[in-house]
Amino acid sequence: MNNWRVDGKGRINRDKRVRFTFDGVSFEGFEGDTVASALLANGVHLMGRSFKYHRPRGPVTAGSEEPNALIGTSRGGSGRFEPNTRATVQEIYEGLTTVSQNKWPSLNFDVGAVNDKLHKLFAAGFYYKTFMWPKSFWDKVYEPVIRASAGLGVSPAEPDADTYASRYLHTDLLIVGAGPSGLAAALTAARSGVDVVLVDEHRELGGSLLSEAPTAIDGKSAESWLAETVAELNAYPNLRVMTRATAIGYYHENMVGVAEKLTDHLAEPPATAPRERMWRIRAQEVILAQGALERPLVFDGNDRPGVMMASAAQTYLNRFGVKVGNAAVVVTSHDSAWYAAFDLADAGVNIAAIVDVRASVSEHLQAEARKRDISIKLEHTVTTVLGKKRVSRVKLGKVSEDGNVSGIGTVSCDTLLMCGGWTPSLHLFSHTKGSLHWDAENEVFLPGEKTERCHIAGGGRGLWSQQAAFDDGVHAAQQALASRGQSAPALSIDVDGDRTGSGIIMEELPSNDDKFARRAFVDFQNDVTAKDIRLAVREGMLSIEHVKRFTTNGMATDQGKMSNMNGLKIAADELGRPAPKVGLTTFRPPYTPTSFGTFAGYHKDALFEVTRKTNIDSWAEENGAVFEPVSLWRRARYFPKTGEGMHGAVARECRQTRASVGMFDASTLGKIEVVGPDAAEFLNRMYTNPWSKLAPGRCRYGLLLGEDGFIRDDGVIGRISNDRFHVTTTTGGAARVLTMMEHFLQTEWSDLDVWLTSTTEQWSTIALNGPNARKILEPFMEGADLSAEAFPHMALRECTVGGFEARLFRVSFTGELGFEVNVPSEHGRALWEILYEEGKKHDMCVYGTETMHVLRAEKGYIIVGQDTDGTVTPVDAGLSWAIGKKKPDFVGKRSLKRPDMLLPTRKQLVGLLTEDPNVVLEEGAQIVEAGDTAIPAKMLGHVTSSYWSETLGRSIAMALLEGGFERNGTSIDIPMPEKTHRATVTGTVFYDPDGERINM
Amino acid sequence: MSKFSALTLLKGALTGYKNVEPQWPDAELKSEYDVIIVGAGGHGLGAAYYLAKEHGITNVAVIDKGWLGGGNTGRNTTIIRSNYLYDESARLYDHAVDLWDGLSQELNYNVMFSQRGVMMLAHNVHDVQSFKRHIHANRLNGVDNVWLTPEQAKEKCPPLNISPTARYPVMGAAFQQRAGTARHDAVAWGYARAAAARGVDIIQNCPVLSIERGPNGAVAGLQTPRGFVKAKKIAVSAAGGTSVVMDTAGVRLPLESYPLQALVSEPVKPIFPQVVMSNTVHAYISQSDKGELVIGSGTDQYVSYSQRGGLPLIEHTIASICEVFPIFRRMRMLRKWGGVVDVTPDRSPILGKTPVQGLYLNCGWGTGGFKATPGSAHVFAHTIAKDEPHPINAPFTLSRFETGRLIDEAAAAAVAH
Amino acid sequence: MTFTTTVETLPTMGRYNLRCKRENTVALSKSLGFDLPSSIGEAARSGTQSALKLGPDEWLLTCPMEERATIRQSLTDVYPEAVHSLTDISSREISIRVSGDQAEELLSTSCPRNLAKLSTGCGVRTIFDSVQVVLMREGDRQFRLDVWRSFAPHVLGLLAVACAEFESGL
Amino acid sequence: MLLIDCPYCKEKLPELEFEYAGQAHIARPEHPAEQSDAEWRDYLFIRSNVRGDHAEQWRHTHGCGRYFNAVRNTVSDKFIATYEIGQPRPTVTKEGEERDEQLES
Repeated sequence: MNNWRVDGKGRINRDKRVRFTFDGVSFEGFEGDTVASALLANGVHLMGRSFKYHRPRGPVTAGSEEPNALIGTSRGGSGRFEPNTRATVQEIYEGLTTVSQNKWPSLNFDVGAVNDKLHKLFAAGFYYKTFMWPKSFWDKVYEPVIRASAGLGVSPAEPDADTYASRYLHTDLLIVGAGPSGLAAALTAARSGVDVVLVDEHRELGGSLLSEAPTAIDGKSAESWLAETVAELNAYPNLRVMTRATAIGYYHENMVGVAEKLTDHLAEPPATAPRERMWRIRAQEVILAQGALERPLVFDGNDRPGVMMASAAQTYLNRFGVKVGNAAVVVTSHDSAWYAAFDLADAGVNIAAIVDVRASVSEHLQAEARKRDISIKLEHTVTTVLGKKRVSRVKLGKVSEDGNVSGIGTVSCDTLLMCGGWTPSLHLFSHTKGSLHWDAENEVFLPGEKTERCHIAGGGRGLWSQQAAFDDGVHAAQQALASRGQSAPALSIDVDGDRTGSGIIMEELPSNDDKFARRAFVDFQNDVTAKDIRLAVREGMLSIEHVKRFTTNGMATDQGKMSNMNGLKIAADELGRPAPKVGLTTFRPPYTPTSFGTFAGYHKDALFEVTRKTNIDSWAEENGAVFEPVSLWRRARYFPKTGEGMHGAVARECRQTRASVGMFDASTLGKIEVVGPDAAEFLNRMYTNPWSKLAPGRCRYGLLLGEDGFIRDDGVIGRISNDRFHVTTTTGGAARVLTMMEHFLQTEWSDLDVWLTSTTEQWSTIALNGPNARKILEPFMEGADLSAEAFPHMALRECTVGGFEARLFRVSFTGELGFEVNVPSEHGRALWEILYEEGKKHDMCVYGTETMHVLRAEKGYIIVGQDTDGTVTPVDAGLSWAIGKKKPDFVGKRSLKRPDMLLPTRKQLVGLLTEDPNVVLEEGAQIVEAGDTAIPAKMLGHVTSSYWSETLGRSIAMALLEGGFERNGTSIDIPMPEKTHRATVTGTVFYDPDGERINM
Repeated sequence: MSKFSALTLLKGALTGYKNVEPQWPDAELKSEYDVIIVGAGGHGLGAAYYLAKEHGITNVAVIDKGWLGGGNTGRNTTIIRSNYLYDESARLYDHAVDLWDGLSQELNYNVMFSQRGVMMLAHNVHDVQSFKRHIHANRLNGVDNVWLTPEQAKEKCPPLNISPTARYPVMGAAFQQRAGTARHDAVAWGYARAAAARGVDIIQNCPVLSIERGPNGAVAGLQTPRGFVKAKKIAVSAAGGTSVVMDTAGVRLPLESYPLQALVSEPVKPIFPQVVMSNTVHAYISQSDKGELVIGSGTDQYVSYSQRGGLPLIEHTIASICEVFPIFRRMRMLRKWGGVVDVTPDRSPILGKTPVQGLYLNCGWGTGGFKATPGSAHVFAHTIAKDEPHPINAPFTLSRFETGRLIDEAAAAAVAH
Repeated sequence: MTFTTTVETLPTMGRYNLRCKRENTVALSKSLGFDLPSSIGEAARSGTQSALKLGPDEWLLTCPMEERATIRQSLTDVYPEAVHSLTDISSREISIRVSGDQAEELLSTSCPRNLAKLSTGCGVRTIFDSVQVVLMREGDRQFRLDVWRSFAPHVLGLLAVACAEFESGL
Repeated sequence: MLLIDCPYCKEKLPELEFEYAGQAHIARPEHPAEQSDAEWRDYLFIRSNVRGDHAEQWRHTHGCGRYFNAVRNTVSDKFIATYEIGQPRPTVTKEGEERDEQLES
C-alpha cells in the first residue's frame, strides 16, 4: 500500500485493511493502526497546527501524551463529532473520518501562520502589557480578535448521540499499567489467589514490550513470552484485565477512576453499547506501574514535522510496522535513543548519525553502532533544524568543554529522533498528594511519602531496563500482599539481552546562537519556547507556578507531560537554583483528557435526576394537567379545559372550589410519624407551638424554626393517639425537617423515648375543599360521622374511605370546609377516581398548585419559602399566635431575643391592594415609599405572592414590608420599568375574614 | 518601573527582551511596618496598592506563606457580577464592578476584564420569583440585570438547551450585561506590580506563625520563621487560612473552610460568549479567551484544607452542564483542581475591624471572593487607613453574628416549597 | 456470555418500621414469636415473617399483607411494658427483585457498596445512584431492593439501561 | 470518595451513604434563655475550623441512620477515629499530617 510499512514488523492485522479519511482524503491502514500510525505509513507527517503560531506539526509521540497531532474525529451521522482527539491514540476503523484543526483555509496553507512571523511580539505574557489603549478598543476590537483565535478544534454542534456507563468495582489489588512491571506484579499477585484488576490504556497488554525489539524473556522471544503471559493472566478467574482503560484519577481511600473506551475503535458498535464507561475501582492496594515518559530535547526547530521522540519511532516500527522516515539523525543525551537507532537501522532506515551531547558513551553501544555503520558524534549537538513542513537537514555542532559550540555543517535527513532522558510517570501518585523527592543524581522526581496504600513499580521509580522493571513489579506485588498480611512467592523473570542504560538531563541543547533568538520549543502545543521561560523568570516569576501561568507552559492538552520537566530545568537554569527550589506543579486529574459523557455516566435526560411522581400523577397526565417541578416532585399546576390558558383554568378552578368543591392531590406533602411516650415533649421542643394538651383525634398548625430563629417549615400536626403524632411538612421541606428532627433527637435529646419514621410515601393525600366537600366524601365513609358537631374543624379520625383504610383530617388550606384523606399510596388513584365520579354530581373540579396558591392567598395563609425566605421570624410573618407563650424553650426561641430580631423596622408580612384592581403585581417586585422615585431607591420590601382573585374580582398580593404592621392603611409604590403602581397596605386575610366558611 | 505599552513591547521584541526587569522585587522582610497584610492574593495585594495610592501609606508589607496569587485568586472560575439582592451586597459588588472597569488602565496591566454578561438560569417557578425579585431590586439599586425569556436566552447563547421537556427546563434567565470575567492571575500580578512600584514589600514563602498583641491588647506584630516583625496595624486577608491565623490573636470566627472544585475542558473555538450559571443544578460555565470551557461546582460537603475534593461532585457538575448544554457531552475534561473557601453562616463576607485594636479582617467570601477583588481591596484599605469602615463595608461586621443582623443572600433565595 | 439477569417488580408486601431501645428487644421478640436479630445487616425469619436489623434501634418487619394485623396486635399488647414505635410502611415502598448470574454486577452499576460482602439472607440500607434503598441478598444470585415508591421508576430506569448495556456484551 | 467507618455498623462504607453534619461537641446550652447574645452567637456560629484534627459529626443517612462523631484530619482528610454520640473525643490521635504543600494549579 505504500513504502513506509516494514515487512514482518508490527502487531497490526495485515489481513484486515481499513479505510478512513483525513481532511477529505481517503487513506488505508490495517486493523490495529492508530490514525497517526496509518498516516505515517502513508508518508503523512503534517497532522496539525500549533495553538499560537500555527506552526506545522507532526506527531512527536506515539501515545496519549501527544501534544501536536490533534484532530477532529467522527464516525459520521449526527452527534458523533469530537475535537482535539489525539491521532496517536485513536484507532482507525472502517468509516472513520478525521480532520485537521486550527488552520485556515487548509492544513498545508494556513493564513494564521503569519503569527509565526510576528513571534517576537508575541513573547510570554505580551497580552498583559498591551491592548489597553484606547480603553474602548478592548471589548470592541482587541478581545474579539483574541477570542476568535482561541481554541484548537471546533466544539461539537449537536447533542451527543452516544450513551455512557459507570460501574463500581471492589478488588484486593489494582495494577495500573501492563508493561513489564505491571505484568510481573499481576502474575505474582494472580498466582497467589488475591483478586486483581489490571488496567492499561492501550488496546493490548505489554506496554514497552510492544515497542522494543525482541529481547529474550525466560528463554523465549519477548513476543511469545508476552503471548503466553497474557494467556495465563486471562485464565485466572481472580484477575480482571481491562484494556483501553485509562486510570484518570486517584481519589481518597484508594479509589481510582478508570475511563474505559468501549466503542470508539469499532466500525459497527452494538446498538445498546455505551461509548465509554467510568469504573470507580476501590482497591485495598494499588500498584502504579505507569512507566516513564521520554523527555524531548530543547533546541531550535525541535518542533518541525519529522522531529520525533526516539521511543515513538521505535513504537511505530515495532508495534505498527511503520518506519517514520528513510534517513534519520538521532540526537540524545540518554542511551535509550541508541537502541532506537539500532532498531530503525535494522529495519532499513538509514541512520545518518547518532549525535550525543555526552563525552562518553558505553563501548558496547558504540560497537553496536559501528556494526551498523552509523556515524557516532559524541560531544555534539543539533543547533537547528531546517525544513518547514518536514525536516530536510539538521545543523550539527561540536561542543567544547566550556560549552562553546562550533558548527560542523549540516546533515540531510527526513527524520530527527530525540531523547532527553526519561521522566517517571507519577501523575496518579501526585493526585494522592504523595510527596515527591528530587533525585539529584538522575535529575528526576521520585515518589516520596505516601498518603494512600499504593506501591510504585518500575519506570515510576526511575528504573530503566526490562529486568529491573520485572523485578520491581514482582517486588511491588509482594509488598502489596504483605501489607494485607499475605505473601507471594518470588517470581523470577529473566531477561536476556536486556537494554540497560543511563543518561543526563539538559535544559537546552548547547548552542552559540542567542538564547533569545532561538525557536526552541518546550510546550509544543502552546508554542512556549525556552526563551519565553527565561523571559518570565527575568520578569520576576520566581516559582514554576508563576512561570507556568505566565507562559502557559504545561497547560496544553498533554497537561505538561512533555513540557513540565524541561520548563522546570530551564527556569532553574535561568534562576541559577536547583530545580526542586523552583518547585514542581502538581499534576491534576484527569491523567488524560476524558469525555464529559464518561463523567456524567447514566445521568442524562430522564435519568439525569429523579423525578418523583405521586400515585395520582398518572391520572393528572391522562387528564391534561400542566405540570411544574417542585423540589424533586412534579406536580399538576392546573387542569386546562379545551381552549383555556392558565389564567382561565385557574379562575374556573377557583370559582368551582369556592362555589361547590375542588379536589387536589396533596400527596407530596411531607409526613413524619412521631411515636413514643415522649412524642409530645419532643414536638414541644421542636415546634414553636404547645403540644402536650392537644387531645388525640385533634390537630394543630405547627411552626418550625431553625436555631437561628427563622422560619424553616410548617404544617398540620395531628395526634393519632397519646403516643403517636402524624406530622406534615411542606413538600420541599420533608427531608430537611426529618433530618433536623433526627439531629436534635439523636445528638441532644437522646433521653427522649420517641422515634421518627418518614411516611410521606405511605400515604396518598387527597384534599377536598369547598362547601360541598362533605357531600363528596359521605357516601364512602365507614366508621366516621362527618357532621360538623362530630367531626369539627381540626379533627382527625382513623377510618375507612371507599373501602380503604384511611386517616381523615378535617383541615383547610383554602378557607373552605376541607378534608384531607390519607390512604395507602397504592390506592390513591383508585380513591381519586371514586371521588371524581362522585364529584360529577356536584360540579366538582380538580385543581392544581396554582389554584391552591390563589385560594390560600385569599385567606392569607403563607407558603414557607415563598412568603417567607430564610430571614423571616414568626413575628415578621404575623404568626406570633403560633408561639407557645408558656414554653420555656423550643428550637430557635433564644434567637428571637437577639437585638436585630426586636427592631420595629423589620420586614413584616402584609397584604397589598393595588389602586387599580386589575393590576396583578409581579412577584418579586420591590416596594418604595409612595412618591419616591430616586435611584438608588430606598427599598422597603418586596411582593411575595400576587394573584388575580377570581373570588374577589380583583388582584391581591402579600408582601414583606419594612415596619409593615405599622403601615396598615397607608399607601406604598411598586415601581416597575413601564409604570409605577400604587397600593394600599392591608391585613393578609382578603376573604371571609371571620372564618365562617371553614366551620360549615 | 517602566510603563507597559505597545511601544515598550515592540522595543523589547526588537532588542530581544534583554532589558526586562522584574515586575515586582522579591522583597526582604524589614523589622517594622506601618501595616502588614497577611495573604498576598488579589484582595491583600489590592489593599496594599490602595493604601499606598489613596492613603499615602507605603511602609506596608504583604506577606504570604506561598507564592503571591497562589491561593483562591489563581484557583477560581473568574466570574464577576454584582446582581446581588440586598442593598449592602449590591453596593459592595457593584463598587467592585465599577473598579474592574478601568482596572487595566489604572494598573497599567491588562487584567482582561471582559463584560460578556452573566446569565443565571431559572428552572422552576420558585427560581422565576426569586430572580425577578433580584432583577427589580437591582434595577432600583442602579445595577443592571434584566429578565430574558427562554427564547431570548437561547438567542444570546445558542448552545443552550431550552427544551420544555428537559428535566430542568429553562423558564427564563436573569442577565447582567456588565458582568463577565477577568484573567485571574493578572489581577494579582497587576496589583503586585503597582503596589511594589509604590514601595510596598511583597514577602513570599513566609508563613505567619502568630499575631502578637501588646500589653494594651492592641496588635504588636507578627511572628514568622524569619523573625518577629513589628506592625502598627495588621490586616488579615488569608481566605481559607484565616481561622488559623486569627486564632493566634485570640479571635475566634464564624468561619468554616470547604473544598471547592473547578475544571476546564480542552480548548475549542468560541461557541458561546456569556457566563451561564444554574443554581438549581449547581453548575456554572464560561469559555476562556483560550477556548477552554471553565466549569465550577458547589462546595464539597465536609470541611477540608486538602484541596483534593471528591469524584461524585465533579460527576454531578458535569452531568448538570451536559443537561444544560447537551452538545458538550463529547467535550473532554482537561484538568480539575480544588481550592479552599472560607464560608460564613450567612455566606456574606466579614470586612472590617475586629475586637482587637489594630487588627482588621477580610474573610468569609465563600465562593464569591474573586468578583469583589478591587472593591473589597479598596474599602478594606480605607478601613485600615482610617481605622473605621468605609460606608460600603460598614454592614459587613463581625458583630452581626451576635446581633442577628445577617446579610443572607442564600437564605433570601430560600428554597423550593 | 448470554445475559439472562432479570428485573421484576414484586406485589405489595406487609412492612413495618419497628424501633425500640435495646432493653425492650427481649419483650418484643417474645411478642413477635421470634428473636429480633442483634447485628445490623442480619435478618431473622419465622414462617412468613421476617425482621431485618437496619440500625441499632431499627428493624424492618415484613410479612404478607394479611398478617399485618397480627403483628400490630401483638406489639400493641406489649407496648405498656416495652415502649416502641411500630409504623406501617407497606405502601411506602416498592420491591424490585434482581436475579440471575450477573445480578451482583448489574447492581454495581449504581451501588457503591461492595456487594460481595453482603451474605445471603442479609440486608442493609444503602444507596443506589442517588436513591436510598434497602438491599437484601435473597440468594447467591438474587437480590431484593425496597425503594420508596416515587423513586422506583428511577431505579427501574437505571436497571433497564444497565440491562441493555450488559446485553450489548461490552 | 471517602470511606467512613460507621461505629454502629462497624464497617467501612462509602461516603455516598453519609452526610456531614458539622463540628462535634458543641452542646446545645441547657438553658438558652439565660445565654448572653455573645454566648448564643458562640453556640450558633463560632467554629474551630482547625487545620488538622477536627472533631465532627456525620450521619450514616443511607445506612443505619445514626449520627456519630469522628475525628478527621482536615489536611489529609483521613479519619482518625469514629465514635458514638455522647462519647468523649478520643485522646489517641495521629500526628497531624500537615506538611508544606506545593503550589498547585
